[in-house]
Amino acid sequence: MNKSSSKSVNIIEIKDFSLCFPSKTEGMKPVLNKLNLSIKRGSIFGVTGNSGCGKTMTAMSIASLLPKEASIQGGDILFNGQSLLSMDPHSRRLLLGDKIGVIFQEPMSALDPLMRIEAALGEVLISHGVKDKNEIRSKIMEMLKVVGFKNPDAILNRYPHQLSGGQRQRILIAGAALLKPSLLICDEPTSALDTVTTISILELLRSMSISMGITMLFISHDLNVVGCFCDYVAVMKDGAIIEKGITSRVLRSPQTPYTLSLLRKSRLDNVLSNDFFLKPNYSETPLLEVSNMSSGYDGRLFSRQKHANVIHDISFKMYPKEVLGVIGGSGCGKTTLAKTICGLLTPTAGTMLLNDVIIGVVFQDPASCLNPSHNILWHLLEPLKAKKIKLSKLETRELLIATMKEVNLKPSYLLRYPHQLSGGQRQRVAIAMCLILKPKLIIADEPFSSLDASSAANVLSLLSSINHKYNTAILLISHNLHIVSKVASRVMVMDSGTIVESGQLSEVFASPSSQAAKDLLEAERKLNSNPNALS
Amino acid sequence: MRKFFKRFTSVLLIASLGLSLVACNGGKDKNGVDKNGYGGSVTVGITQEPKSFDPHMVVAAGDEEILFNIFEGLFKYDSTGTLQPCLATDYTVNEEATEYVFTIRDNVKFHNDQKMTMADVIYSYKRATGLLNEGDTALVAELDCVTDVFERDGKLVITLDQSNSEILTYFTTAIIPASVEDIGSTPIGTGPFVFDNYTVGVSVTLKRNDNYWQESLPYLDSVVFKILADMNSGDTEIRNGYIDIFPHYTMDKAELLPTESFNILTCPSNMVQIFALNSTFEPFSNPLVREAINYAIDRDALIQLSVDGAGVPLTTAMSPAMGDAYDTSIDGTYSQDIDYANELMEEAGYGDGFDVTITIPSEYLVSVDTTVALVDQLSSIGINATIEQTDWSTWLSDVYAGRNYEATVIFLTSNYSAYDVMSRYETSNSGNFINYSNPEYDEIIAQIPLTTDINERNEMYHELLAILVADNASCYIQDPLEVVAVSSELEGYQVYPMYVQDMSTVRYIASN
Amino acid sequence: MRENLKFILTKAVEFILTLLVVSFFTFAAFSILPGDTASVILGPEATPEQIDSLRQELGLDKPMVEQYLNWLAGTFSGNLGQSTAFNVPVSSLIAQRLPVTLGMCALALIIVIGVSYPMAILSSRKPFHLADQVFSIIGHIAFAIPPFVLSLLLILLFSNLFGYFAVGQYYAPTDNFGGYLNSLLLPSVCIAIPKIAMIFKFLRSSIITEKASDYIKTSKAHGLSDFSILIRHVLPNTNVSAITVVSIVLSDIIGGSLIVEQVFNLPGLGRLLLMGISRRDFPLLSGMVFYLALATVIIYFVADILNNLVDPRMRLK
Amino acid sequence: MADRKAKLSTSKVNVKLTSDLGRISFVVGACMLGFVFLVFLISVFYTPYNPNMTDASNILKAPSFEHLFGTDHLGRDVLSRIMSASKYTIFVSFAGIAIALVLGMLMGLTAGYWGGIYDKAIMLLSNSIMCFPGILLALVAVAVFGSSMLNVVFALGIVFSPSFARVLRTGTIAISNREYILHAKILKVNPFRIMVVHILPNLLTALIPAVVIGLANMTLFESAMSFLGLGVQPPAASYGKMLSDAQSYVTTSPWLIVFPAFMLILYILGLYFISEGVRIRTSRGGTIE
Repeated sequence: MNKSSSKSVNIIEIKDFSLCFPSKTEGMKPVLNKLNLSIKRGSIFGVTGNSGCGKTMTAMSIASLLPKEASIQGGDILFNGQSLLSMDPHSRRLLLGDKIGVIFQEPMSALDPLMRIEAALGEVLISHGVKDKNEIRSKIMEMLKVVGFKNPDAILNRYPHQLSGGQRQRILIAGAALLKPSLLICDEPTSALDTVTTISILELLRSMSISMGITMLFISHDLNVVGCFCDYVAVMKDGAIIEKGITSRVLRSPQTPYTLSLLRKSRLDNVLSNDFFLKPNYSETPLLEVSNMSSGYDGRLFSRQKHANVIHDISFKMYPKEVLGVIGGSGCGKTTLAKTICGLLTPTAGTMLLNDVIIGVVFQDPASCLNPSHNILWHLLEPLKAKKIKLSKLETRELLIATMKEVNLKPSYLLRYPHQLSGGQRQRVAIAMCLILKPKLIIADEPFSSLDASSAANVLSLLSSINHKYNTAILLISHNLHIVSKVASRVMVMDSGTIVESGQLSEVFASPSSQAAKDLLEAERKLNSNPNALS
Repeated sequence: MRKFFKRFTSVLLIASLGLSLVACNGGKDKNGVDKNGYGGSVTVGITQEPKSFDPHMVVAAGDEEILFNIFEGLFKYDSTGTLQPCLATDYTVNEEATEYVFTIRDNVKFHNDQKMTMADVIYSYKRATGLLNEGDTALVAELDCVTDVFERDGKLVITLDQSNSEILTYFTTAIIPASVEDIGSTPIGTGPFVFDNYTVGVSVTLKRNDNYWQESLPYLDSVVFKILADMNSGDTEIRNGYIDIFPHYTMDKAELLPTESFNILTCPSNMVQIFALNSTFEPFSNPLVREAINYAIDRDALIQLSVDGAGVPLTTAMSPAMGDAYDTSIDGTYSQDIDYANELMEEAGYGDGFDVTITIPSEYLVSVDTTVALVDQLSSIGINATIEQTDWSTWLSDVYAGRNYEATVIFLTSNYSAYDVMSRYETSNSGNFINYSNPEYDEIIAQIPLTTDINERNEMYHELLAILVADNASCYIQDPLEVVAVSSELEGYQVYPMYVQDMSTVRYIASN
Repeated sequence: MRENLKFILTKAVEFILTLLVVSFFTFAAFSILPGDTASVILGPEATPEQIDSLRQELGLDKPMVEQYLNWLAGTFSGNLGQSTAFNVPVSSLIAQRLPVTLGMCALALIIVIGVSYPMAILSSRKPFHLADQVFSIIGHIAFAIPPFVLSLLLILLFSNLFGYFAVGQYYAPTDNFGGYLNSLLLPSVCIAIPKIAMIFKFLRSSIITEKASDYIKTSKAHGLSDFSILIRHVLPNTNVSAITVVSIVLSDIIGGSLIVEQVFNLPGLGRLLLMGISRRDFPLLSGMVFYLALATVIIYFVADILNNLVDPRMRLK
Repeated sequence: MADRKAKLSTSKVNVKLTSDLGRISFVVGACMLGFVFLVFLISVFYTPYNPNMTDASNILKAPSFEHLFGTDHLGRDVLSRIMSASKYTIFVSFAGIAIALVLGMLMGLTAGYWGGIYDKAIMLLSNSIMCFPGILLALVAVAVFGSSMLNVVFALGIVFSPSFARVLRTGTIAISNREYILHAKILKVNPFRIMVVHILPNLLTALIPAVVIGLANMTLFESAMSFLGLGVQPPAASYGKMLSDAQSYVTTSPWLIVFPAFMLILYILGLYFISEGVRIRTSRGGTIE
């Protein structure tokens, strides 16, 4: 490595780099196509694009962690002016950890479950020639402090499964930064984390970038995250960069229609209006009255889980036509509340008064909301069978077709199987299954979180039309404050199993009284602002 | 636990001594044999696990063939099936055959170095006849007729409740020392070999009795009866030379052994393979059906299939090996004649045949093979037979003792005595498991023990055989040949027409 | 530490419960049998009085529960009663046979681990390439050949054709250790071959899955060499840990030894069992069946505990 | 550049192998199994000789035009016996698996669905069964209750049921928290309907290879039992019994061992290949894609 090259402005230069993967149908499928990219020393460089656009492969090419069957078709990658492709594999591998650090998306599985944190981190140092035990330990302690652990001694002896997602991600960052690399590649490091944690990790990364002078290559599909974190951004499509520049410039005034469409889809603003959902009448008899309810997984004879109350002392009422939002960080008890209301869990204390209401439920995951062994027709008939509703053939037929139309699906889809449908379509089938019983209340547990923005918008407008047409009340559980703020008339904020705050949407959002609500709103605010907002 | 272990290791040590004997050779040849043919160790393959070493309690033929080398009685069989004086030097019997007087051999020592005394002899026979204590039953059931055992003028006297000329064969009953409490676990006798050890499922080891009264005998230092899983593993073992003598072998396999290393010896075994038809089972109660079956089967084919031709076809309950008691004129009464058999079936009212279950013990492969062939042959006269296999003890209790069966195939063994063979068919006999009953037969058989003249007795046996044939009592198949493979390094092995392995005369052919 | 203790305690409770169920099954199976033990012992010609007195002696006239408890107590004190077929204590019979089966067990285990691990590592280096394909097909065939056919073939090949190995000749280990090993080698190979195929298959797919996992990516990103990743991360994390392999092979070995001992004429537990079956020796059978099941329960229990000590995740489950 | 090209071509082969391996495996297995079934079908209508016909003049005859596969020690035609033995093997394996499946379903689905103490009790039961070496359990059962074909089938069925119970229980636990099952529970669908209609079809991908492997293992067990003399009753033929009979003629009459062993291995191997094919195709290889 010569001095002049190390002083070059760009730490990474990718020149006309092409990469192919063998594929069943097409022979060799290009993944990266004459990619050109350079990253300035000390900057935070974001790469974004839809899945399959090649952003991860770009990162893996730099880190030389490509799958075995990938084949490089041409071009070169320069790191500090030195060609990575012409290096021998061994020294390339040694470059990792030392000069280039990498962190990945899945904090849950990216640490060896059999290793204590000290051993896992120590390994990095040992493999790069540090032998002295005390030195290793002090370096690890130092780094753990840097990544924000107040009590590093306690962490050293833990196993990964004893840590939370955010903590693990910090450990991974610590591991990647231990040898003070000059480049840190972050591949979707926050997409598995909730908003509050995401913001804290982003803040950590930024402070490390500044204090240690680390250049970062940040891969993310989330334009909000990229927008609030990166100095520069490149938008990729089909293995090539179609637009790049300073983040604020690219996201505010995109030059290509593709970037524009990405931006549009990332926001639901265009489909949301203020009278989107009905206003409830609070003088009517409530549909659902919950008072002092506790629930959780109890130790009954026929239950697997151990006795533990997850939610405590919950009281609220739901009125007809109302859209009630429930927000809170992960693990706050939102899902347990939903399960209790729809009868999957029995309250251990308190009462729940359901005034003879048929409940429909829409769950989060479109991948598992439908039974893969049966077709859509079966799915729609099953609620009728379960409720012992006997209809003539003709009636059934008409009902089915009407319901399918209601959710904007062609009747011919009845004979399809779940795997033949897209995520949004499946979610609509799930809604159709609720709809066929004409419920008065629909519980929607994170119905959008696995959908892309446009599908989410479609589902949202569908819910809205149901709300209008049948006066159905909706209990909307979501961590997406943005959506909740647009649709709900009232919100409840949950934290560690209890409702810490509830009230009219405008009141809660304008002046949150609880710490949980404040944190949520603060994180949301930072995420939707420009890069300068972070720390 | 520790105790087991100790015992276990000691067994291993003894076994290792036995093996190391083979290895060391001071002035002896590779088999450890000196120039007069003395010394060496021989391994005999057996397929039955010994059940008891108490010579009076023993019932299994397989046990007796080992004990023959350890224990001796007043008389002992030789290889021609003739009784020879053994621990008695001679005997006299009174006119009515109710009192037997024996002169006991001098200078006989038990294996524990004690001299055999008259007291021991009397103890042994009292024990066997159940006279030791009030209320005992005879351990040897046939000696139940003994009323007293005592000494008179230095001679042994045995008295019977009624005359019995056929009792002599039971005076082979072993003489054991009166001082030994549990003869079953410490088998001490006077025979040519001394019991050394027994490892369950592995082997029984005997060693030379240096004080044997026949001074030149035995030749071998030790004999190992190696317990084999079955015929097949025996086959493998003998091929690999791990066993030297393999009795109860089968001809088809014996013929395949290399002739330069093994001699094949044969002899009629005095066993009777019977296709037993239970007379209380409905179609078999009809003599015509039984006759039809006798004509339907092809004995030569059965012999060929089951023992590879190494057998003598039987028409009746007795083997021709029995000598004068057998009537050669009944040979070949039945030869296969399907048409005639079918006619008989028609006549008996079973023209359409019937179903029958043949219950056989699964351990005896020859029986199984015979039965399989039999089933095939019976189908030609419309009898639809199915085979039901049971284990030996179930067979004994259900079929033999319980007589709850339709038909079975089994080898009947007996003492080398015509009376023993024929008394089975007496109506009240406990061994009459085919439920045969003929008053005329009962009358004659009751007369036999009372008849002292041997020729007269033989005449009566001929009559009995004729009755059995006339009644078609059951269906008899064969007397299989006893086939023994003996290493060609050995000489002096004698095949007995009964279940006996006489190792006293076996020796290595001196190679120097 | 408390987690550890709690885990061991729950496992111990499970262990004892399993043991009770197993012992109950064993006892029940041999108590509801057709055929009365006393009359089996005494043979066909026994009088009813004799049978009654023997029944009393054996405790067969007592209530079932009492009989069961007595039997259970007997199994733990090593007193399994008298074998009806051989007239010696069952425990001494088992003790005599143990070295054969244990020796075979140990040898087979060494062979299985010694062969399957290198094969799987080699195979998983390049999945679906030539070596892998060849190994997989050989594995399938090895798995499909019934053990007795395999035994017959090996006897035919090595013993009869080449004259190696002593078939049917067994030496005690204290007497001739070389001979002991020699006599057990071929049977052990017969037992080991299907197990090698099995372990190979599991191990291979497990290594391939582990290699694709995220923490391996992390380790690569940390700059570890492929070899140290294999040793430090992949192998310890495979589903089929060495402990599991050992426990599966050990518990399966008795099934294999049954047949192999019969074919090779080895005086081991398997043949003792078959003798017990053919002679309807119920004290022997119930004792052996229970001890073999007990051995399996213990093996799994120990494997569970060891796995737990090795794998911290298990403690939370 | 040259070595990159080389890498490219091997990669192509690699993927082709993965995608085709399942199909090849399945087809090969199906052919093997199909052959055994064909033999079975023919044997129902036709065998060259009566398989139980003994012939004293034709003992241990080597294969000839008269007896294509030779004759055994009782002069019976080996070809005819092999044909009729297929019947027994196929019947025992399929009937045994049916029993094991029914028992396994009863235990596994309910245990996985209800959980709790009930699950623990069922798992205790099935673990206890698994603690007995399988073949030992079957042997003892048959020894105790008599060695009729039905007893063999029931014994094997019970021995194999825990393995299915395990597969189904694990699958049920994994699936019963899926949202479509929660849906069904919310709708208060009858639990047994949920188990059979909602859950079971989704476990077929795991169950089918297990069933096919189970068939193969059951055949191994059955043949081992026959080999040890505790299976089929004479004179009926089964591969294990034929091999057991042939044991002593290994060196002199190899045809007695070769043909039944070939058929037996063909049947088992066919089943293994099919299960492997099913597994690869359902799990999509697991490595490349």
